[in-house]
Amino acid sequence: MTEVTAAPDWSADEMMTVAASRALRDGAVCFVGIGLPSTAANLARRTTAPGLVLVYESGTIGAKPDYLPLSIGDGILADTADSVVSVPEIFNYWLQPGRIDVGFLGAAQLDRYGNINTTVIGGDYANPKVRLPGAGGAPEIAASCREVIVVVRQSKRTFVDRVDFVTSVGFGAGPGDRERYGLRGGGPRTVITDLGVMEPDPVSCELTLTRLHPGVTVEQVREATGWEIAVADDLGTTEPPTPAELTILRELEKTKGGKR
Amino acid sequence: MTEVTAAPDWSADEMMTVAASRALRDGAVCFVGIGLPSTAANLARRTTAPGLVLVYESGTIGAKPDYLPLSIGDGILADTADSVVSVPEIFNYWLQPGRIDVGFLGAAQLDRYGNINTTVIGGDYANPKVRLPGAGGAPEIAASCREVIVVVRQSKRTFVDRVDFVTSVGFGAGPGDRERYGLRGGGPRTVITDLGVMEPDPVSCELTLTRLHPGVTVEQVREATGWEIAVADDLGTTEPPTPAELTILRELEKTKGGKR
Amino acid sequence: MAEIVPLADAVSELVRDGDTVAMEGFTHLIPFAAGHEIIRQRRRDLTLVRMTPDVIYDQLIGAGCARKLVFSWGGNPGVGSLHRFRDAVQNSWPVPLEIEEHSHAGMANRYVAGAAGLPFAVLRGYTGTDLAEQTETIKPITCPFTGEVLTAVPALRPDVAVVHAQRADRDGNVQMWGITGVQKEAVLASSRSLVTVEEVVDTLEPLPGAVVLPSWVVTKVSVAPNGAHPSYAQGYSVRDNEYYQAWDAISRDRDSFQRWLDESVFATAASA
Amino acid sequence: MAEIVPLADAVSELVRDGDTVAMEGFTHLIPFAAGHEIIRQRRRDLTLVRMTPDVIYDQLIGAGCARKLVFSWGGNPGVGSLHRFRDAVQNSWPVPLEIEEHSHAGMANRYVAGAAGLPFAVLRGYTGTDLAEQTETIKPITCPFTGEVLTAVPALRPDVAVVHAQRADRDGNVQMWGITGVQKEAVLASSRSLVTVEEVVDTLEPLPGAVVLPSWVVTKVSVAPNGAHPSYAQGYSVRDNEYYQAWDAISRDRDSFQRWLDESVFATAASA
Repeated sequence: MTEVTAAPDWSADEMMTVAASRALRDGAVCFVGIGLPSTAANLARRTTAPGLVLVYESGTIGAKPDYLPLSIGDGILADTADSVVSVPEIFNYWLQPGRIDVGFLGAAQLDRYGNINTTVIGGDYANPKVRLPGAGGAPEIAASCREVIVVVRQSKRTFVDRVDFVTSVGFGAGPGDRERYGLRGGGPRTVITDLGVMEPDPVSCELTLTRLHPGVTVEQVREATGWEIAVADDLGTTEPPTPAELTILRELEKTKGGKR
Repeated sequence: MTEVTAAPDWSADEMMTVAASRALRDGAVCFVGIGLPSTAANLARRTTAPGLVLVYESGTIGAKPDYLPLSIGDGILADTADSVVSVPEIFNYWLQPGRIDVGFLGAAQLDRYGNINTTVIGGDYANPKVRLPGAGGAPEIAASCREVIVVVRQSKRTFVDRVDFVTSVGFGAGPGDRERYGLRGGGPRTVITDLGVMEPDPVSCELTLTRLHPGVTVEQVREATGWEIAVADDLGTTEPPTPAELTILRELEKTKGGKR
Repeated sequence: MAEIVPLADAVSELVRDGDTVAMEGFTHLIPFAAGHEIIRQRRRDLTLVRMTPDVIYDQLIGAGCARKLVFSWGGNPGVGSLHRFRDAVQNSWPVPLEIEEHSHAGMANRYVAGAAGLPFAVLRGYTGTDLAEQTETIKPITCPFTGEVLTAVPALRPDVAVVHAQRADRDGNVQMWGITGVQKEAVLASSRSLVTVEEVVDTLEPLPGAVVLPSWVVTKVSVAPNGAHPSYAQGYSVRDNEYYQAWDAISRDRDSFQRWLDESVFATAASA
Repeated sequence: MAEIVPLADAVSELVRDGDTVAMEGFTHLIPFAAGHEIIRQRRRDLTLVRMTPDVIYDQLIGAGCARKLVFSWGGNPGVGSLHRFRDAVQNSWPVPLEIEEHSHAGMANRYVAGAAGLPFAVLRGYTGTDLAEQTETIKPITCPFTGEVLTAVPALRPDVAVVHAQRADRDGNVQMWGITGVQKEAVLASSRSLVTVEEVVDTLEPLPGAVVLPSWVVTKVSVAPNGAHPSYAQGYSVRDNEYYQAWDAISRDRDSFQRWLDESVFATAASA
């Protein structure tokens, strides 16, 4: 393990993206949302998982973009895909039956059971304090993928005890809820933030801090979490980004939307 | 009207096909089965209905074959179609919603209410005397097209009082049955045989002889029909095939399956 | 058979006050030119249907064309929030906006049911979410063979669908390619349809991945070159990412939005 | 990822006695070579699923491979009846054949439900027909929004799907074009799949109308040039209409069928 000195040459966001890219097994089929998930998945294709299959909800299956798309429907995705199908088909034939190994989600709010809110914050549904974009593909990604990885910056505003609105189900109110709801995917396996990594406790399903990114303390995580977060006995530390990972990631970011 | 002499220079089958072709309005969208319907529709495209849109259940929409296909899935249909869609799509998006003007069906048995049997004859379903091919696309063609044209050779074996098995619904047991079953298409509008033309009575829905082909008598039709067939007061006579129709039809038949 | 007419005429004939209008295009081929024409013709009380009411519906909502939005994701893709949409939901400005909210899978299946002439569609979706409680058009349904409980959503049957495509031929057959989203379903589900195209050509050469809408399921075709801008038309244009970013500032404030409306929509005429 | 193996090995590994097997191809791309290999390996007690059990299933049924047939149209297209199918249904020769009979629309939707991971599909179909009374897998279902009664059919979930395609690449991605029928749905609905192809190529060039099955949803690919004969593979071969006509005489009589089996199937080996 690299010893971390005072000023690492990478940012917390870069650490988060690199950690997310490493969570992707080579050859896995990955349903990718835009933003961090897409960056992480495209980084993985260039580092640890060259055989990763990228599926975007725009209907592009096996997209191999040579730059970072800015939307889930950039032309480069259709141009490089093995197959482009309609939006109904991508949800009905590809996501719903459980063919996708990994779903990659973000969150405006995330709670201790990995439930996700991207709909409304504060007030009630009819009169919200903040109206968010809504569900998109997330509820069915959360329901149907073999496993879900959540990538999100950690703060008390985001990591709440109970989400204001369940847009996408993690473990509901705890053990057994996914089965009760008839959800066939495995639910959140990993939550990766700018501070560390959380995984659901195998018994309680509560998100438990299992790894800190280099230089981050448990105290920092506690302060950025809206519930008393459990900490794993064998708490680990993430390997810092390698120079190769950083170089490729920064190159990728520069190409966003096709700029070169 | 042409006067018919002893030996016309056309066969009863040719008269039937020509009459069927004339029943197709220019610009109509026509769901075509193989055999006589396909011949009639392709004849119509070359004579009275150049703008006829041919849809085959193989998924070929707007096919413009330059010879007579031998099956509903000949390559020429895909090659010349405006669009080739999957078999589920042709049934779900194109036939089921009632977009098709005319459905063209054959029959092994046909009864006085225009119900069609292509499943089993004699015995019972589990132990039939004759096992026929079955339903194919016919039940939903009969249910959903704005109107149905049946083309079939007339005989007591085929024209029965009650079909042994209802594969495709005409008017069921009489007035109101289509509505009761929730069928949204109009049902059989015309039955065209080698002897003449039958149409459902607007009140009783019973097939009524409305036209004789040249040289055919009412008595011949009665002898070829398994029920007491009603005869229209204004019984007409079909115009015989024109030389142009015959020439084009015979040319077409020669090209069946792409032979030239 | 589809008639080829100028865009202003097509909108005037096909889109009426109070209509349910589905403008589709999933990131690609978004019918912005037609949307601006609807604003220009000052349509009111529309029920706007769209999976991703991004910038195009932010503009229509801000212009006061809509009384209701049926949708599954309302954001400015790659940028952030839709400020006009938020202002309407949170503050009823310029008019109150009723919402009917679904997931992408639900919306896609609602179009499928509409295109297929069925009253509803079945999917695995919504279970355990709070959406199922807020949206009346989400109901359980039991499989008659297995007893399993799934989710039903009702068909979408818009009065008019508006989409953009790359080309049409002179008979009004329409061809689009690249990411074709839910446009075929939207057109087939709707009573009427308007397709804007980059150009009209003599012959639609078959292309990989192309979807063809036969003329007999399209009501009107209008030529609107670059009519998907700031989104794109594969083979004709690229996405104008700067426009999406600039929209954030323009739309954040009611006055700057109003200025944009006056200058960029009302002061201009449809180009075809 | 799909493995590219000889046809005899693929059939031996993927098709087991008692399996439910769907061999699809709607007039075009019918997997005859794979069918003959299944006969050659003397599989028994198969439940054969196919919308149009034409000559290919007449051969499998006559060879005694099947105990049940799930289908919607059993004829020799353009020629007439299937004599081996008739003999099995009417006289239980060579073994009794149970049948489960649907319409095309019903079968297509059963595959769609299977591909979509749903237990059933909804359609407008069967009402008023006698099929609805004979077939247990046809049931009414009520729309939870409108109260309208429609028809439900259960998903097809075959153990193995067998289809023929024009090409695969070396990674096992499969490409087919022309009339592609219900093959995508059949492959996606099944637990395992075998695709025979005309050839393996380095790169699958995009083609108009092409359907691509990614390698990760295909189990095995086998090279079987002309493997759709007597049906055809668009771009590679044309339909052998004489074979279909000749089949009428061959299949009419048990002895001549048996001779055909011995000479044309058992005495030959899979070509790849």
